[in-house]
Amino acid sequence: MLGLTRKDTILFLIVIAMVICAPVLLNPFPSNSALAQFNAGYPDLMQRFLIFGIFAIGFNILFGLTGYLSFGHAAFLGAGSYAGVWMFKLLSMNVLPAILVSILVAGVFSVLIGFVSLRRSGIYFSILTLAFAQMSYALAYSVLTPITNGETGLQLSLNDPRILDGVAAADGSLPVANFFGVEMRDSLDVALGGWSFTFNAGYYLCAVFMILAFYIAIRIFRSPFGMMLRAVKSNQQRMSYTGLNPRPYTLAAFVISGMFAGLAGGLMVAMDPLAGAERMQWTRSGEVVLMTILGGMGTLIGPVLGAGLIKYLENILSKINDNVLHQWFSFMPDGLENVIVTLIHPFVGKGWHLTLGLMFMAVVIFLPGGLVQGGQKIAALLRRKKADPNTVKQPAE
Amino acid sequence: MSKSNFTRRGLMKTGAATGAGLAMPTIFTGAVWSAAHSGFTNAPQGDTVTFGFNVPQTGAYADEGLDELRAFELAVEHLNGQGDGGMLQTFSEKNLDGTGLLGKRVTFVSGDTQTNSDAARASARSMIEKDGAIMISGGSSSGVAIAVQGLCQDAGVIFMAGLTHSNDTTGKDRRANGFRHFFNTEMSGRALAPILEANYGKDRKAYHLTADYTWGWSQEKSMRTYTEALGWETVNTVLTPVGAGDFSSYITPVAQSGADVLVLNHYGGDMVNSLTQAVQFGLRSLQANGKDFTIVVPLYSELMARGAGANIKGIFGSQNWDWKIENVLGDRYTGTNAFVQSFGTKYGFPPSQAAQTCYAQAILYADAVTRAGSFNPCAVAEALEGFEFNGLGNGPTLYRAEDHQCFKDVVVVKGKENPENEFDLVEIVDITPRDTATYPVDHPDFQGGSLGTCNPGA
Amino acid sequence: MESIILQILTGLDKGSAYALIALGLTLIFGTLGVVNFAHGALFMIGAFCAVTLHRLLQFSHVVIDETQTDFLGNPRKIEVPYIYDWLGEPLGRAVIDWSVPLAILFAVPVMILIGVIMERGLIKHFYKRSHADQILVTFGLAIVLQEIIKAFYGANPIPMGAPSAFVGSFDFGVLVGFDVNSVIYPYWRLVYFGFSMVIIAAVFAFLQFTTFGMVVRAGMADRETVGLLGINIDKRFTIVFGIAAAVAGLAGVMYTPILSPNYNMGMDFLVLSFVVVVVGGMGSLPGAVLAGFLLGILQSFASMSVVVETIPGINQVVIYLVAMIILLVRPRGLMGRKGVMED
Amino acid sequence: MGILEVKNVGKRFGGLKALDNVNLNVMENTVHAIIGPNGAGKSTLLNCLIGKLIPDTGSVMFDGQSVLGRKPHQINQMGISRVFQTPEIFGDLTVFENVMIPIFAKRDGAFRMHAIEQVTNEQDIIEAAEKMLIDVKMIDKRNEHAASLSRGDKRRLEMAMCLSQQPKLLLLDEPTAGMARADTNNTIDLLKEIKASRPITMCIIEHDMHVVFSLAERITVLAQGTPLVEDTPDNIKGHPKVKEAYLGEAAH
Repeated sequence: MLGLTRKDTILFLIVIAMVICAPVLLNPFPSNSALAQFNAGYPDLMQRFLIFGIFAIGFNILFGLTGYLSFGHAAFLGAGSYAGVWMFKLLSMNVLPAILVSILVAGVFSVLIGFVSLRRSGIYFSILTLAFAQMSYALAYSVLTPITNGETGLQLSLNDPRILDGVAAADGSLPVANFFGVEMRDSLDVALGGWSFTFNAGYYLCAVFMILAFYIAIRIFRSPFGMMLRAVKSNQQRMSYTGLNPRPYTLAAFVISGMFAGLAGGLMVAMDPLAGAERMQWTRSGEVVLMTILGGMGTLIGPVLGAGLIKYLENILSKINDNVLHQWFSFMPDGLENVIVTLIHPFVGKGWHLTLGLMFMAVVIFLPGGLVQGGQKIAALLRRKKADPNTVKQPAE
Repeated sequence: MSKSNFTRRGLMKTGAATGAGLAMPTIFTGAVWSAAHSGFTNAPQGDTVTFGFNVPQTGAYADEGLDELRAFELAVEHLNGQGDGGMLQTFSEKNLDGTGLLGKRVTFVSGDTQTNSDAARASARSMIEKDGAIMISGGSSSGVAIAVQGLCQDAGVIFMAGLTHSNDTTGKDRRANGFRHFFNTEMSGRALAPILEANYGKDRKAYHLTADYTWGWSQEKSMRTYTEALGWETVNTVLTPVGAGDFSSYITPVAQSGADVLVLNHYGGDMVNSLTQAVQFGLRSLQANGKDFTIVVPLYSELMARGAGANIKGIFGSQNWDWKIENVLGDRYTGTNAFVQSFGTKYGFPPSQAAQTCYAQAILYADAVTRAGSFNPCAVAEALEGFEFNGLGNGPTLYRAEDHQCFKDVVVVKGKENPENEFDLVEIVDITPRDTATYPVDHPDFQGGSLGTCNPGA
Repeated sequence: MESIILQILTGLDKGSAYALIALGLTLIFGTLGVVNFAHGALFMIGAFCAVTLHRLLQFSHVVIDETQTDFLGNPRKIEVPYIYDWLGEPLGRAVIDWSVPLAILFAVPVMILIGVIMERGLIKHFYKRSHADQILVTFGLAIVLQEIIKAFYGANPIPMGAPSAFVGSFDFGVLVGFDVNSVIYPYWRLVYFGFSMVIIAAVFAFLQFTTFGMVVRAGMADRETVGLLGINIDKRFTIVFGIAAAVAGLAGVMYTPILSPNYNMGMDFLVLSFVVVVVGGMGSLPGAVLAGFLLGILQSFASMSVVVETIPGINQVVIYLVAMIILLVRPRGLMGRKGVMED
Repeated sequence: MGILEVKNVGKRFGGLKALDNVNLNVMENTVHAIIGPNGAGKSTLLNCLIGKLIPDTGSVMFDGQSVLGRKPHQINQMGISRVFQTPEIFGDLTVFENVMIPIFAKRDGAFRMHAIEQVTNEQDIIEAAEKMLIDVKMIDKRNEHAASLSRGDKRRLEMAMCLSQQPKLLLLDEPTAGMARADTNNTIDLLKEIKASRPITMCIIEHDMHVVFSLAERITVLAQGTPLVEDTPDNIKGHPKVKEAYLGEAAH
């Protein structure tokens, strides 16, 4: 189907199904139960899953395939975001032009940075991209404030021109991002028993783009171009002596991944029209590296899983405070309750970074292939239990 | 502290909800945050109402954030009738009787802003979308405050800003759903000028080091305006990168610049480092223009003073509030001691001004709800606009209707020469009365935006 | 003129911190082939060694003074450090006053121990893994270390004073005939500069004149051959890591009076020191030191108001800009060798 | 006219004359070997042929065009394929992909943005790669990762990758350096097989006389940066100058 192999088609269909059903799948606990804390099925987080999924999918096209580790991709996310907000301010609250311009601006920006940075490889390349991103961040935060609104971040205001939509809403409130009239924050709430599910318009817009991005990624992975990118990673010397010029291949991969980042940035502002300078900081770039590796670099689904896991921890873990802990363990005798709460306390709430750090270490140490490898190991374990112990291990795809 | 009642209640509620819900799925559409049947976002269902406390728990302002969170917890306890009631006893309005809000018990959720607009908005959105928070409060930087305020406006909930000192929060970026109790750079400048004049005279040459972002610029501007009005000359203003760490290359030129006052428009870690280093460079022991060289830090914070240690001694600055103010200046500032008592009893140390602002904001919100008789943000906003109150530790205070800024006395402090303990680092020099601190609504530094109209969501 | 001298002085000081961290990073990278993103955290832990010692020395018992009251109106508790009881108050005070230099003695064993534990427990298993894996695992470790420190010491900066003997500034200007106060520089910063020169010299001397150092240098030049010689490289790697950790830690200890330590200071320094290492050339010790001082001085010059007014924002980006130019002109940094870290 | 013409090439490194007035002609469909003792300038000459070094004097013409100053991929696109001392292959890729890549390079040039086409739809490439793998008897290993191959198979694969481009000239850089006798013989057999199966021009740079004499049709002997003689293997064998060069080396 769609020019994909059977295996890829199945993966693609699974991803589509998961994305469509996410509002239900991510809310497994009744909204009044104590475990509702772990529900992730609210629009903001679900949108973030997809947006950062797109960011990581794009990053993986560069890092996973060519092995070039960029610490500067946050700059493209930020550039896309700023471009998006400016489109909202100047042109129209329709998200489509904003997203397209975001992709375009990030693309142009990545051509410039990529052209310079790709003159070097290895850690020299990483440092060059880091330098570019940090410069963008520092300037966006201070000198470029007229364009970026500095620390506060660029946001909409009532006196924006917005030449297509005309003036702000009559009641003096800010206009809302929409897709040909469908507001991004529109949603359908379904309460079913103790459960409640929110189907949000913005989420499904992200879903369309994410599915598209995933499809493009599969096509690239399976294309001759994708094969060339893997060749870049494997042996650049052989590649040159085979008559292939590695530079345009890496630049193309860099720009494609930059445009994915721009798309993610554009979607971020389409969901929530504010673009802050922190989006360009190197720690943001570090985050997407972590997502990619955590999920499994060079795999199709890995980056999406990694992005989901990190965003989940960030949003869910950081909200678990001592009160919540006490609530959970209140069935225990007070002494034991306090001991357990004290034990868990350092890892949640304000300590969620600690959990994150420990998890990276654990994954890198025990699962160099990331979550995907973990999944394969479990699958292999299950298969071995069922079948002949001498089954030949399939090479990992 | 036994929490066992929570789960039992939770179970009962779940049971009830499941029983009712199984009969028929209910479907309604609208904006994410809406509950279409009640006319405004997150109208409280059942017998609880949820506040969202969005404070920095990681990053540079984590300690302030945690102090804010402590104050919020205390406020929630007091609203629910636990503890000693704190400032509820001294508050000029007597609507809050410890039975929760409009018959609903107050609960809260907390999130981490990471002092980062993106993360702060994500955290606030999750509190609104997932936890059904009816209001958002907290924060320890203006960028975050403005970002979250914008979000709350769009979402249709009330935002009660925490520590935010930039003019823009109630100036260019003011919003109908947002309210600020804390003071701002304009008020700092107005408050400090007379006291600087009294202590240092009219003939001074000032050198400004300014953090290179919106707050820094606006702080520098107001300090320049009001010191130049005194007759001070501004020798130079230099922008420093945020988080520079080592400010020595900005400090070294000061000694030979001909200036005799250094104004550090820095906050947080930048303030701690620039001040420490300025003292290290011996600036304070210099003589310039026949006068003792002095340093001024327009915005003070106790937690930062603790970071700067002995270097802060004798240095002037402004504060929104100080825990000693009622003891020093009498019962115009009633409420202070009651708050310090209950905070100190619970946590073992006195509260910071960030804590006081957040406590006051939570109480003010709750009071506005009771006076309005509704959780509808527009009703609450109306109740807060033009609200004149007293007894929350700052003396008589007005929530100005036109820009949602509180006007009250500003405390001018200086670093204490001989602190008795680590919480006693500043001494109150004087207060600048509310009338002096108040600026007109049409002040040019606050233009370029408008409140818009209140948004109830839905 | 005076301002240029001053900026050179501040630049040297900034440069010594970069150089010390970069030196350790290069040592680890050059010998062990490991990219250590937790190196900034080691600097931070060093700084907190000083804080810890300061707190230990101030470990107190409580005397209740009925004549005074605390902020809640209870009798005031006065804390008397045990050290006053042992050494008498004047000497006890002096010891606390000198806690930062004393922390050197405390930090060296602690940092070496931490370094050895890190290498044996974690880094060792990553010699054969990709650089990306090394970066990730050490980055994770940095976060963990940082969060542990935060859990104990909070997020706000903690003030640490230099010994009172070093408070104040030295007036260079007078020496060379400038006006009084035109070129003043704090004593402690001079101490810091001198201290880092001593450490740098010690590291180089150690590598140059000891057999151990020779093997390490040989290992940096050609790891495989040294492995083939049958020398027990593993043990030496551990020691090298310990030394690098100690150097970073000492840089941190002595830096505390200049920069009040907070849990995040390591990350701020990490990125810059990586830029320094790369500009110097991966694997080149003299390159790291040279680049450290060079970038420190450049950063100082870029902060001069004349410069900032001419090119706004240059003070924020100068290091990155220079790093880019150097990398594009000299592909392997100032003194880098071919083939290192290019795959 | 030879396909590869080296004229008056000289190269100095500081005071050292690495190459001095080298003239060389590789004729089409012959196996031409360049031999010489260590330090004779073999590697320098090779580097001049592949564009890595630019000679101080002289010209290197391939198929009527100068190769000087061209990048490796451009030189390959002119029709020169290269086999390395230690096999250079794409270790992370499968054997089949390893063979497909050079065929793509031959068909599509140094760069083509074929990101939307799928590899599985490239029938002509797949067929060519399969045929190539059958030719070198590696078709049963097509799905293995190249890095996991034995050393001999790696050499075979590298050769297949080069041949799949149907190069006008196959350049071999000490293909048996550091090999055990048995491996060397295998390599010789492989090269003989290749030579027998198709018309091909090869230029072998080699230290090992045994390899050279079993393969080459013409031999150039290089000593101290300059060609001593150029002749058929039989004539070279007994040539006094060659003996001198090699014995001289042995005497050192």
